[in-house]
Amino acid sequence: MTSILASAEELTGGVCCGASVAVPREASGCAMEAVRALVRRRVRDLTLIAVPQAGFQADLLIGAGCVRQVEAAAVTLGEHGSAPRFRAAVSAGTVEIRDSTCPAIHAGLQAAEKGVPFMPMRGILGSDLALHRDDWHTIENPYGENDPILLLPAITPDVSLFHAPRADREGNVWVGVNRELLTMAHASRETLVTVEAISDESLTSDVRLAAGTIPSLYVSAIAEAPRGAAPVGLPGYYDEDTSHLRRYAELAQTEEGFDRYLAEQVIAAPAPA
Amino acid sequence: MTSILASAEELTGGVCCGASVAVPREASGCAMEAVRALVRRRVRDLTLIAVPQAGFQADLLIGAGCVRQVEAAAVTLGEHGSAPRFRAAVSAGTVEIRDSTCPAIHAGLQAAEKGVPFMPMRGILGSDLALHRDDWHTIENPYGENDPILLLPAITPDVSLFHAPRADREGNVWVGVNRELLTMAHASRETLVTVEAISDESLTSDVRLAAGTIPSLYVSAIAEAPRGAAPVGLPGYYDEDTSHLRRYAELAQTEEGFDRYLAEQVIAAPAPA
Amino acid sequence: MSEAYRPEELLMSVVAGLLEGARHVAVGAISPIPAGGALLARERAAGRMRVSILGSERHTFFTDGGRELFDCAAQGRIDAFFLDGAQIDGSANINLVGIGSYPRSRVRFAGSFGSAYLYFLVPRVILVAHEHSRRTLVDRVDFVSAPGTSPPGVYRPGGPVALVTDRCVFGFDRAAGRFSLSSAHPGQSVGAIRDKTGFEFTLDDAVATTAVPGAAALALLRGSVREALQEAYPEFAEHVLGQAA
Amino acid sequence: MSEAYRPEELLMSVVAGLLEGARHVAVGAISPIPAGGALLARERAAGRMRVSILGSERHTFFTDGGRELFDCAAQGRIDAFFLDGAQIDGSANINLVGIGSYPRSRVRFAGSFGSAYLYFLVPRVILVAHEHSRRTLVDRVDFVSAPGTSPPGVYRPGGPVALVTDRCVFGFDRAAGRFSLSSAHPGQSVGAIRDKTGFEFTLDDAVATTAVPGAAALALLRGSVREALQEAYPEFAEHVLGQAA
Repeated sequence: MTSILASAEELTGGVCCGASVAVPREASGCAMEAVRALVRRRVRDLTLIAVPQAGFQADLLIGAGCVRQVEAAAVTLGEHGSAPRFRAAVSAGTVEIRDSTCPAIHAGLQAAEKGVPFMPMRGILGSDLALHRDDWHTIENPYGENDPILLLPAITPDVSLFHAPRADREGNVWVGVNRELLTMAHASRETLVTVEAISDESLTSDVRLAAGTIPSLYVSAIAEAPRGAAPVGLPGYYDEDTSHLRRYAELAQTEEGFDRYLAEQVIAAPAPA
Repeated sequence: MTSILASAEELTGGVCCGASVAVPREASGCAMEAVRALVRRRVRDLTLIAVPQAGFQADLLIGAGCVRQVEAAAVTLGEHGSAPRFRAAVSAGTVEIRDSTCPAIHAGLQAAEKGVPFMPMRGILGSDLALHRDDWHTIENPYGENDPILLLPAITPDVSLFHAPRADREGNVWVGVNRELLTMAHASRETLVTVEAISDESLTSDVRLAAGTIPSLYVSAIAEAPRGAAPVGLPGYYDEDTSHLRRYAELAQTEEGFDRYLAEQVIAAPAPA
Repeated sequence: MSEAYRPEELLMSVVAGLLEGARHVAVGAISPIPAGGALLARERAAGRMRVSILGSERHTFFTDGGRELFDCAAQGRIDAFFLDGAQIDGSANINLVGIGSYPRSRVRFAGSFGSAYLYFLVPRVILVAHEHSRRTLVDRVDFVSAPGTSPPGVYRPGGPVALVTDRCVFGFDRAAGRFSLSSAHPGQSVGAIRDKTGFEFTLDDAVATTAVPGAAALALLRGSVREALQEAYPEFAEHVLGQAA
Repeated sequence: MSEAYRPEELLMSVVAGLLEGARHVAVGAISPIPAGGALLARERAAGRMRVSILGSERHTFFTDGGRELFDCAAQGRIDAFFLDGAQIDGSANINLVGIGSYPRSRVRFAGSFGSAYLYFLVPRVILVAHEHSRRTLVDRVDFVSAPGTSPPGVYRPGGPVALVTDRCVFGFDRAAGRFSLSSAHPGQSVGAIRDKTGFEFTLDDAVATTAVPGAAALALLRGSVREALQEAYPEFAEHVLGQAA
């Protein structure tokens, strides 16, 4: 049954060095408070799986030395420019990048969700992505003639980690139309979720809410973290803190600037009780 | 853009003899009024795709001679017993049955939804289902060793036909947790939907409703048909008409009884204006 | 002396016993006895067991459409499930399709439903036969909806563990690919069971008498289990559990 | 005499022209000019064109998570899409990954996003290059995020139809696998364009001057298009379309 924990700190306490951790794109709900907890705990050697792209949370984890490998269709701060710690780490070779493309990451998670070893996918053939991914295989489509098609392996994260607007006391989590979060939960061994609020109202008893709900069966643990996505926004609930993110984008241009940001905004921040 | 039509009769007017038509299980919303319209129009040679099983609507269409082939994991009247016209037609060889299993039909639709020619699937190997389906192929899993796995072809229905609680004036259709209806709409060339009511309130502007909505892009046409699932029920809205279905189950034991049912309940019923 | 019980209550009690330790039990549509057995097991599990009853709005939490049950099983999140068969043979093959040659079956049944999949993927599949006779329990099924065992190399984390009938309980030995008689219900002899069974089976070292439901089990069945069954199986809850045997 | 227009308005007008007849146009994130062009085309299509702007709540209707855009394209329900590239070469290969040898790129970009997929599946892909220079338009990209053409046998209903830059419009000949200059923006000569382009291209029989937006187009851009862009691109709507050129 879903554990209800007291803080993002506790929630992520079991995420081990070397784990593969899937995180969603920023518009779907980033568990930034939990990501800061991972940084404070000095977790190392994570494989970060961006679903299908990542921004601030990836750059922060990479800059703080928590990440060994990234699988992503893109890593970028979006309107605030490129992701400086990601770019530096890839160029320096301190982080291994496994370049993918958005639908391939979605399909890999769907393969894990369905318990099949691979999914076929159109496109991609002849790109340098395919050239460099030795885990992608091309076969002849048995339903066609002279019709090569790519197979992608299932992506089964050890942990999925994200932030959602609300949960109920049974551990059901409402995600609305952000259904890649549901797919992540289905596909992952463990799913850890911070939420704006845990409510007494059951999410499964109202059919309108149920349609956008991840059942507690797939949710290992939840913790309340009001404004837990900040400084990234939670669409429909609060906007991003633009000046914070702009300042990060500037500071993180250098390792020293990044360290200053980390000391001020992450390490110094008191862990919630 | 989605057409808003005046009746189930008009809605199904373009369904041609020989079309493949996907219909959902009874708990998800059966477009019975539209099915009766097909019977009255004497549509012939349909390939009926049950998602993944079918009941009263399949038996009615088969008994009325509308169906050439059925692909289904099961055809049954459920609590009211076996589907008598289906059983008789299969034994007589007047309808071709392509026996499947529930997840195979879901996966075939997902393949069509994703625009891939096939989906891999665990299980099934060594069953007589696999023996008799020459469109199912076994390959060696390229990600394993001595690990045979079944491939199933995409299922792309010409038409998906179902009944839902509500739609809005743009043609968005609310289906709640019955998401196989969404997959059917994604996978099909055309999607025809009867609804209890078409409402002025937009289904896409409320995030709670949006999570259970099929966007109009996937909906070819809708028509209002209050109690359009009757005598089957629409869970959460109205119950099945048990005495009606029991009487059908009795009458349909013989061809004569079925014809009597048809004359009384389908042909004689005035088409809505 | 034990209380009076109905035959259905005995079967539910047997089913509950077979589910011990399971974290998530799924029950298919139109299966009141497995549903009742699962709910009884849940009562005993003190919050450590989920039960999903398909066709029930209150006891199913799925939010991803008809495929979710099957995806959920493939993820290893369903520990136990139930299957029946119009025919079941001594190798635990089940037939839900038809009698006679395929496809123009002499007697046609509904179809295989999800059996060809779930039988491979759910670790603890419990077979249920409501009519223990040579018509149902046959030497060789006419159509294999789902095979009882698979050759090495075939991915198969799941399969049959037991067959519960109105006369007895068989265990299934996956390595040997055959049933053995575990217990005979009160009043059933091994000879009578053999006489009514169309397939060969072995005997457990000591064939027990099936344990009958005690007072505590009966109280639960007629109390909280009955209440929980009301929504999906109103008639069954009323007529079978609604009055003392 | 034509009205004064901003360069962005010219590009949006060009984009709108390339979208004629499309039923559904999708626009990626952080693409104000394609978004504006698509919204202009929609204004002219009198209800026969849908525009999905990713990252906008009001202009995206998707309800099946991040995969829906890609599934939708594979279903043939998206007629036109836009891609750019840190590098684009004369074979219409695009590079969104990095400069230098892979994987330790000397200059690393964000990544390929959905390009390696959508470039194959969307019939009308319009390439947009905001900086027309030999740095961007190169002879051969350092990394192929998505190839411009594919050999026979590769399933590819989609691909590039045009490349719009701040200097000109190229058409793309899929059979020949190369660009040809369709029109030069006002003030740009063929010679200057050749000088700034790192790849070989052919000339259309008559290289036209790019049609400038007329009064009607400018009124739409500064009126309803600007309003529709407010949500996803508030700054762009304000500063580019919010005041006369």
